[in-house]
Amino acid sequence: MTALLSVEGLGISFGGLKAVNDVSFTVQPGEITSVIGPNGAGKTTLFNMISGVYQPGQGRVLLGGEDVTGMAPHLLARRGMSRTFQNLQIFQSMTVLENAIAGFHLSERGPVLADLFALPSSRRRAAEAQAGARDLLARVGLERAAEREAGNLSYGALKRLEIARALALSPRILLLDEPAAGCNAVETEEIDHLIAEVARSGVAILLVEHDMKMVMRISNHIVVLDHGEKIAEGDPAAVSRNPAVIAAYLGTEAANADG
Amino acid sequence: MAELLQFLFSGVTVGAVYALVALGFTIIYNASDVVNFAQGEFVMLGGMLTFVCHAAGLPLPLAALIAIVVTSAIGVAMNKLAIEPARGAPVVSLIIITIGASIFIRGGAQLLFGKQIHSFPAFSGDTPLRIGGATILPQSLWVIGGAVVVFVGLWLFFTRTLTGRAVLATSNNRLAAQLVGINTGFVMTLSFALSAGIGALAGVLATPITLTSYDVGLAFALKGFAAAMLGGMGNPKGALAGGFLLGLLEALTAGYLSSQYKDAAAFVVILLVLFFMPQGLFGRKSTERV
Amino acid sequence: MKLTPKSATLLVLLVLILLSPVLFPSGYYYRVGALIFVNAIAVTGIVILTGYAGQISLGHAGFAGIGAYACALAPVHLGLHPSLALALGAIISGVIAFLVGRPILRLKGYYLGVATLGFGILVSMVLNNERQLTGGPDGMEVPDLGLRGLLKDAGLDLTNGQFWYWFCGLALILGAWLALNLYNSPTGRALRALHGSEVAARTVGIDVARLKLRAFVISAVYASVSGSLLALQNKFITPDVAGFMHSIEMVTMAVLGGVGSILGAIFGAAVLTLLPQVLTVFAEYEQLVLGLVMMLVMIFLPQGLLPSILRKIRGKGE
Amino acid sequence: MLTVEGLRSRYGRIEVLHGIDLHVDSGEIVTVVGANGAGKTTLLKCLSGTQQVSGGSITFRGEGLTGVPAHRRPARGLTQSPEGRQIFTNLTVEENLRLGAYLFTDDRVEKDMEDAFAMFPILREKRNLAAGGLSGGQQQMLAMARALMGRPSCLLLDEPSMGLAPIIVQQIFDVVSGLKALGVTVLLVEQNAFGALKIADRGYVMETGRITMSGAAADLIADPRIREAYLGI
Amino acid sequence: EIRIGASVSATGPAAFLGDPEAKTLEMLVEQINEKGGINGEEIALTLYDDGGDPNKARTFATRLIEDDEVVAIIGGSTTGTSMSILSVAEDNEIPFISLAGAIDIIDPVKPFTFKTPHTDRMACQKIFEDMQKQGITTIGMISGTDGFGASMQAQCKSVVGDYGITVAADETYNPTDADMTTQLTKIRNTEGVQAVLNPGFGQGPSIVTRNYRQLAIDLPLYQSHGVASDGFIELAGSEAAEGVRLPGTALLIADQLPADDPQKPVVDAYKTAFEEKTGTAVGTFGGYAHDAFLILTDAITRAGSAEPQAIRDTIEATSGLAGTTGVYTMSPEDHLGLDLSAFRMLQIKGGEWTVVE
Ligand SMILES: Nc1ncnc2c1ncn2[C@@H]1O[C@H](COP(=O)(O)OP(=O)(O)OP(=O)(O)O)[C@@H](O)[C@H]1O
Ligand SMILES: Nc1ncnc2c1ncn2[C@@H]1O[C@H](COP(=O)(O)OP(=O)(O)OP(=O)(O)O)[C@@H](O)[C@H]1O
Ligand SMILES: [Mg+2]
Ligand SMILES: [Mg+2]
Repeated sequence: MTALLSVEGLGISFGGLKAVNDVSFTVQPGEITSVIGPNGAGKTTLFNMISGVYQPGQGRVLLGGEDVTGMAPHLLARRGMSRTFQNLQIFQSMTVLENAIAGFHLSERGPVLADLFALPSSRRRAAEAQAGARDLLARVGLERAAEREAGNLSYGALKRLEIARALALSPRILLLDEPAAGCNAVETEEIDHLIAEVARSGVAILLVEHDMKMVMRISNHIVVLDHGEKIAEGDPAAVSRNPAVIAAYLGTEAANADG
Repeated sequence: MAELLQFLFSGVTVGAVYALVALGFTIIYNASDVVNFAQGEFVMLGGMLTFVCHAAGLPLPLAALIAIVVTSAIGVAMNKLAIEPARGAPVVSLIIITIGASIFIRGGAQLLFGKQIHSFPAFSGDTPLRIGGATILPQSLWVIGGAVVVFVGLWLFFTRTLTGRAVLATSNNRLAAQLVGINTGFVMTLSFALSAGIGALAGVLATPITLTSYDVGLAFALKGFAAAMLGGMGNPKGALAGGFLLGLLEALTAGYLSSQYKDAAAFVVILLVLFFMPQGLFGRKSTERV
Repeated sequence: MKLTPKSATLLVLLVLILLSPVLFPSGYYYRVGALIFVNAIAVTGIVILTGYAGQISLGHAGFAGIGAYACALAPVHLGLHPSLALALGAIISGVIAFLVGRPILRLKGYYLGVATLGFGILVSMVLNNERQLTGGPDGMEVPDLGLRGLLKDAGLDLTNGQFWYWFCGLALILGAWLALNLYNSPTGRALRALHGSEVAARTVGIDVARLKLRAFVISAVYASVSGSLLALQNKFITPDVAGFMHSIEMVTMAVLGGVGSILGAIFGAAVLTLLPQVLTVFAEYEQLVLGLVMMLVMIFLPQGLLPSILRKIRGKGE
Repeated sequence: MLTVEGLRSRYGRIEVLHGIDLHVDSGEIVTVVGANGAGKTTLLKCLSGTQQVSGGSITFRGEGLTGVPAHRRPARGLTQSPEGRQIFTNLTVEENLRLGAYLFTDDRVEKDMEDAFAMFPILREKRNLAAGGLSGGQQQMLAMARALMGRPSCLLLDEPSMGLAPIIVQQIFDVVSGLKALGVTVLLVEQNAFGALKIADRGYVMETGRITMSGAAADLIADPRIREAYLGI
Repeated sequence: EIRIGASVSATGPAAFLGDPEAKTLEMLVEQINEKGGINGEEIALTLYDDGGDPNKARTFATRLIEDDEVVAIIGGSTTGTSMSILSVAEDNEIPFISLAGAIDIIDPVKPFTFKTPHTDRMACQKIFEDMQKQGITTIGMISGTDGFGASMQAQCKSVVGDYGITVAADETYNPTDADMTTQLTKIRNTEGVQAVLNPGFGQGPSIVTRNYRQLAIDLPLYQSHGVASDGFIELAGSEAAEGVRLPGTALLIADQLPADDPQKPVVDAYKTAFEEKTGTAVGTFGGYAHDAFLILTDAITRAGSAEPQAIRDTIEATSGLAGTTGVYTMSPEDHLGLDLSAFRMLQIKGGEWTVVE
């Protein structure tokens, strides 16, 4: 099986601090790969490099065999990459529905002139996107909030809205940065199911999450970072037994509780 | 050589005026992210009130002091009556309020003081100082000195005092500022008082050179704004550097290229600088992460 | 049938434009109406740029200047018909906006403000200084559009004021229709999205730089057409049209009326065009009152006149 | 110490708190659990004064808080670590902490800062860097530390464990328990309901703007309804 | 009642012109109505402030004609506003007397448009005549970029050749500039410059004059009629202004006019009344409005009718009418009616205006 995403020796520094250093791994389609590690380990930074928000200092990112290192996010989106954010990035003054429709940008966009003159083609594209967006909102349980201004939603609802928006791209690979933060155990499980379902449809998923129960439950593969470096990699069982991981990240108690 | 020197003198004189105006912008901006377009009117009020008091027979220093105090009070009033009631409004709305305030103040000044151009005597006489074949007026030195003193004061305020930091905190995150016990209302009042005072001081120092009338505010505001942006809005270092740079650019362009297009040259340089440094020379990049 | 916001807006606009003349006591009101429409066209462009895409411009009068002087210069120097000159002005403005916009739209907030300000000042400086071509600060004459004559031949005899009222009214409806179409279209949504969060907009595939540029170009064309209509109507033009005050006026109209909505912005244009006419009674106090009105509106109706008023009405209704 | 009676609050015309009654006694740790959008954050915002109250009353140490502006409440000992961290992103870590102690000018500020650094060593490493550059979890630690710098007698915590690594989550809960020993009262809103209830004395369950259940933390953990709805066990 | 309209720039960048103009018109209307009006009818003046904006001026012109139904319009403080009013007035066949300097306003002659100020070109000619007498052949110019300065700059450059004078240095400044030493240094360092001419109004010329002394340039300095008022001497400081020459009108030297000067009575009357009413010194610009009003009322009186067409015809027949600016004699070919003799070359000595010659 060829990797959909492969990260090779990726690294970046901020004013002398090596936030990510020589990290390599691969992500397979239809699998859930989790990146875990202590706070400040470089997980979000890694995401930012892969998704083109930051220019990597070293290394390469290959998407479906193509070198996409440092490529602009919107070009990556066209190649099937989509993501959510740890620090929510919501289109605050748009409605929840519009936020979701915005996720369909790539499929709904067309010539500006068609949009200006409201040609049938433009209206058709918009209508399709809207139908798709409503389906997605239903999937994340936000259909009742569709017409509300997104800025007025509670934190947990916004998290789910971001997921819906990211799914709207029909990505080949989906990067989720702490999707369950701010959700309670039950809500987290719902998100679990959603992610697993998406993965089953063949999408590759790269997940950052601190909820170890969730990570252990759904990951096919786990990459562990600490101080910007990869310290371990493997399946959930192996990683959770790894003493280095326990020391750096899990803590003995958590490891025991979940073990 | 003497020619170049003369151009430079001209540049720093004008530059110091710009710098003073630009410095006036920093405090309110740092407290609220609002560029106060009425800043130029504070400069006008400083000069105009000094003239009025002086013409009424008060000694110049007293007249200047009154002008600064009254202008600060007007600044505070502006905050209390126009900015504070609009708390929570989007920044563009606040900007329009400051533009409205500037039109209002200008209209009031026109009614009260008339449309004549005025001036008052220079502080240390009009005998130019000769240096290397070029001349500079003693009043220019007052303006330059004023700009430097205000700069040092502001710099210490923002880096060394807790109040200064509270000002920065207020603009960075008003909600959080309240949560740590900062009286953000007071911070705003203080900022307007200081900004208006600095503006008035600029007017007091510059008027013997630039002359004043009810409608000089807009020009000051525009140039000061451009200078502040060139240096990086909010940073006193930027305001000082931006002001002097703009003044020098204008003088040198007028001297060696074309006096007709000296403002154009200044703006072309601003555009170039911003192209390479989108935050201005000393502006700090905001560090929001995603 | 349920009215969409778009058709409701157009309907209100159409009714207002058609019915207002019934109340006009004299020909002068046609002139004021036409001015409102001309300003409203420019302001509609600002809504697209600022209201939709969240980008500030303090130099859009520069484009109005280009449009205006195209109508003054092209007929004389290129022998173009004034209506073609209007189109040429729009094209030139669009192209210049494209060239200028590329480097400066990377800037944000006030930095974009100062860059656009610089652009506007450059344009007005050229118009002021290139006396041989533009007549300098004294301005220059603009040839007649000639359409009124044609209509007269066709049996429709309108006064100058009436002609421009209907002509600019028509142009405004067209402009508003386009802008309203844009709002809920894929492009419009993308513009509003990048207003909300540029990073997120990028990651959903929006080419932020390109979209901002499009909004800038479109709004420049609006400003240019507005300038052209003003020049053709006045038959005389000075560099004031490209001045800083005119740029500020456009933004103020938009924000005062409600930068988020086309109807609101048009309303703002109407209010700020009418206000000086009403205030002539207070001659001496005009500035004072104008400043006061601006402040009061923004303090009590921070979302702009129309949106805030509508919100209040709806609030009471429930 | 803190008593809330019939508290109502609205955003525009939509009411989201429909009469909340709760109380926190001195030295207690009380937790509020509830689903997304239940109104937990709104409740805390009302307590800290950053959200308008439309009905009911809040009494803190025997005095009504109605009309007391947000910035006066820390001086009375009521401090909040808000949702979304709300740190000063443009200021350095150290400046953030100093502003946490804005009301104090004595020597204890330095000592408190040392304590904060001891608690979260990463903050010491980053003390001169802009707080906006911190990772999400580091920012969360900063928010917590900043709240502690305000020497609260009653601390309002809105999801303090969000985005933190398991080790640190444990540590945060330890810190909160430790506060109890220092006599600090804590009102804790948590999605990690299990962790919160384990250290809490009492708990409230909130559903769409109403308190639907309350009781001793141990009882709540044992309650099957809670287990199913919030603990996922 | 006879309705007269006016649109002047009482505020804005041209307030210098418009403010005294507005005050003058209001004063004169009051005076004339106290005396029972013209032909037994009172005059009703509708005065608008166009703020120097040609677009507003056009709107006000439309309003005056269509809504206020005036029989004549005075105004247009600047060339731009005058040109805007002009086309409305011509379209509606309403007499219009402009207060602006540019020659384009009346050249070519338009049936309903007149103006009172001498043209910029005449001011230039007057100045160059004086320079010629001094034997000056090379000059430097420093002009304001406002409408007034730019227009005069252009006119001066177009006629300078007629006097065998060359402009060796041609600099400009913006109306709001604070320091002109750079431009002046360049002019001073230009080979052969024997005198400096500064067309402009507002604070610019005062600053130029001050900077001139600061740099100790000892060439003759010529200002324009744009600063012909006592305020200039005060602002520039009498020390710095010493020796400055400019073309001015009889108004500035009212007390020095010989008793037999035809302008003396009208100048004295206006000066006294204006200074008493407003408490500020008279200046050339208020005088323009005075003369426009004079020409208009004179024409209405002679016509015995307030019909626009009749007013136009009688204005065109104005002859030997002494105003503050000069003695007007209009004709179908000349809608200004002044010649160079209306200007007097003045020089500042000891803080006072004196007549050269
Ligand atoms: N823009 C930046 N400027 C300065 N430092 C940065 C920047 N971005 C990341 N860092 C630093 O890089 C390190 C890694 O941060 P990152 O956000 O990737 O951590 P993380 O693994 O996502 O942590 P968390 O689990 O807390 O979200 C941190 O120490 C952080 O301070
Ligand atoms: N600014 C706002 N304007 C309008 N409605 C709001 C606003 N903030 C929150 N709400 C609404 O109020 C309700 C309560 O929200 P709140 O943030 O208090 O919930 P929460 O319990 O903290 O949820 P979470 O666990 O997701 O943080 C929600 O329905 C939310 O949509
Ligand atoms: Mg992270
Ligand atoms: Mg919450």
